[in-house]
Amino acid sequence: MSTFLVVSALVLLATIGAGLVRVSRGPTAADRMLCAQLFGTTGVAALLLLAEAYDRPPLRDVALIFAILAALVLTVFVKHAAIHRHSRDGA
Amino acid sequence: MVLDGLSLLAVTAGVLFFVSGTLGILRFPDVFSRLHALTKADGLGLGLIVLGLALQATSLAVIGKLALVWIVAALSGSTACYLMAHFELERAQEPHDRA
Amino acid sequence: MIGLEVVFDVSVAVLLVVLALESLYTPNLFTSIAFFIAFGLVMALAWVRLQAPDLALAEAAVGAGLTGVLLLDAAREIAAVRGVERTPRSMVRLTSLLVAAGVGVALVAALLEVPPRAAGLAEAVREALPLTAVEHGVTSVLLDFRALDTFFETAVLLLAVITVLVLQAHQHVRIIPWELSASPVLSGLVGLLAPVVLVFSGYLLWAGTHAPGGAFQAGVLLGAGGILLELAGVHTVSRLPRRALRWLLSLGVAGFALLSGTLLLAGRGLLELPGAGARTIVIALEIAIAVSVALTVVSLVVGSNLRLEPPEQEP
Amino acid sequence: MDTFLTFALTGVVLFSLGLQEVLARPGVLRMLIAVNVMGSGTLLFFVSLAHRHADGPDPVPHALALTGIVVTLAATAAGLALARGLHRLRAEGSGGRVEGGRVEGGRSQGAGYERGRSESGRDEQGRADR
Repeated sequence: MSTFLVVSALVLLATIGAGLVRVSRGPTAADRMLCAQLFGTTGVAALLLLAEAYDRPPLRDVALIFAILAALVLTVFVKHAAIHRHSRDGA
Repeated sequence: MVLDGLSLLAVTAGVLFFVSGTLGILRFPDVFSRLHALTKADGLGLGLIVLGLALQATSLAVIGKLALVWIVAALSGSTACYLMAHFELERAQEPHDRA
Repeated sequence: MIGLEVVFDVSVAVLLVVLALESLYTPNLFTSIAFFIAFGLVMALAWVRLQAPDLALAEAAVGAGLTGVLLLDAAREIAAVRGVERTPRSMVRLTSLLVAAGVGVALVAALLEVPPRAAGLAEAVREALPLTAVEHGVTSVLLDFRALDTFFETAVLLLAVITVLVLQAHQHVRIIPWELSASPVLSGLVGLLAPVVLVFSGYLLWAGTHAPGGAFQAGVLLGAGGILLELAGVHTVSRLPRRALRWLLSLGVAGFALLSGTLLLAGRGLLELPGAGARTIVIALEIAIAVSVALTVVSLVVGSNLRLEPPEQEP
Repeated sequence: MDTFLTFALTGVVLFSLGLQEVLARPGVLRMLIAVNVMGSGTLLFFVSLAHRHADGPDPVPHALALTGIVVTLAATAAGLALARGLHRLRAEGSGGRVEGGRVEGGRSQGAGYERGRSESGRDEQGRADR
């Protein structure tokens, strides 16, 4: 069972690698940031799998932090973009 | 044994959803469909993996934490999707003179 | 047959190097920041592989989250976002390449000298652990064996936050409102997440006594929660009276200073914890550190953007 | 190749990459990213050294690396605050334009950002998408 879980985590790692193509290609800023978010969700899943496979409960805490911080980064990104637009419109 | 099989099935399905989500962001033509592919497929994928792992869990506390992780990830994922789509939509409606 | 572990390690290592290369050499600064955030996420996986869950917890919050937030925020303001950034002259580039390659080769040479197996201090820590106030190795190193390091770390944090706040106090330019223009969806998310963050950072603080977790991880997470609140327009830290903020920011340093002063007066060594009550002292210190780390994190991120006047309306 | 060697080598590579960029790049933000990469490399090297035992890793480097992560965050924040302060001062002092083309735009902070963007024809914020 644990081998299966580790292999699953490896596949998820591979999808992160593939997603990098979209980050570098863009073309929109949303694409890039969203991929960072995607890595968050995928990372959460991989961590949960590893926590079970290696029997390391603290990794579930790491996964929870990933999920919370992904929300923060994305929010700051959107704010950054929104303010940028405001300053352009206001000027 | 049945539980093991179910859990195997759920985790496999979850991983497949992640793979299809990544295929979506690589292949889909515009940012909205990519957003859609990414957040929906990954949300479901994570849900299935959490389900599969919960079937393996030995204590209620572990199940609780798995559920919490899933709820937080689903909340932040869907909010992120909404904010991004909103942001892109507004941008698309702007006059294009500066582009 | 190559072991699964090796495949995993090498995948993580390759991803790290690729992400570092991309974030360093992508011409577009914004893309570079996106890559840097992904780099932080993969760093957390590397810590997991190195069996350092404490570091994975901290990295997930700091490397993958807060540093990215800081960079995004600064990139918004500083004009050198793209184009205007000069590419280095070829002479400079060549020299830097040579220097970096030389350092790299020297480090690899040194690495080959390192014995592949070593005792380190793991045994010593395990033996001494029953003598300390807590049951988790990393926490006991931080707050017992090497409490002096942690003392100075809190001082460094205080110094950094003073730098940020002083710089902010001398700005006379228009400060851009920091929070997102009211979005019901975002406020909803924050409303749901804030209690989770609060409870979870309390849990991490408590867990630190016997498992991975502790004051720094809890503080950083609590700070992230505070930033989320500020973003949603719920002003907690930025509404604190200045005097209270100052005290709370220095709570960690003050705790350590008070403790070491008391211990010295009592005729003990510097930060040599008494046997009885050591656990209470360590937990009190942890709480003090967590509070000041959390406020430091919020001030570092929001402080550069704090409004000097009462909130002005968005145009 | 065990875990120790893999990550120690990765640490060396990250450190060298970051160092090269720190030495070569003129931009402040890039430099701070590079310093962060260097720092990650250092900590990776250091913590992988702790992973050389049969029975569990050494907690002392873990504690020191934890300190390192938090201090790096603080240093990055202070560096960024200084960079932003410098940027504002330059923007104020020059009333808009500064030699070297580093700072453009006057007191309104959005302006410099915006102008920098339209000058370089890169695809930032997805111009190329349309």
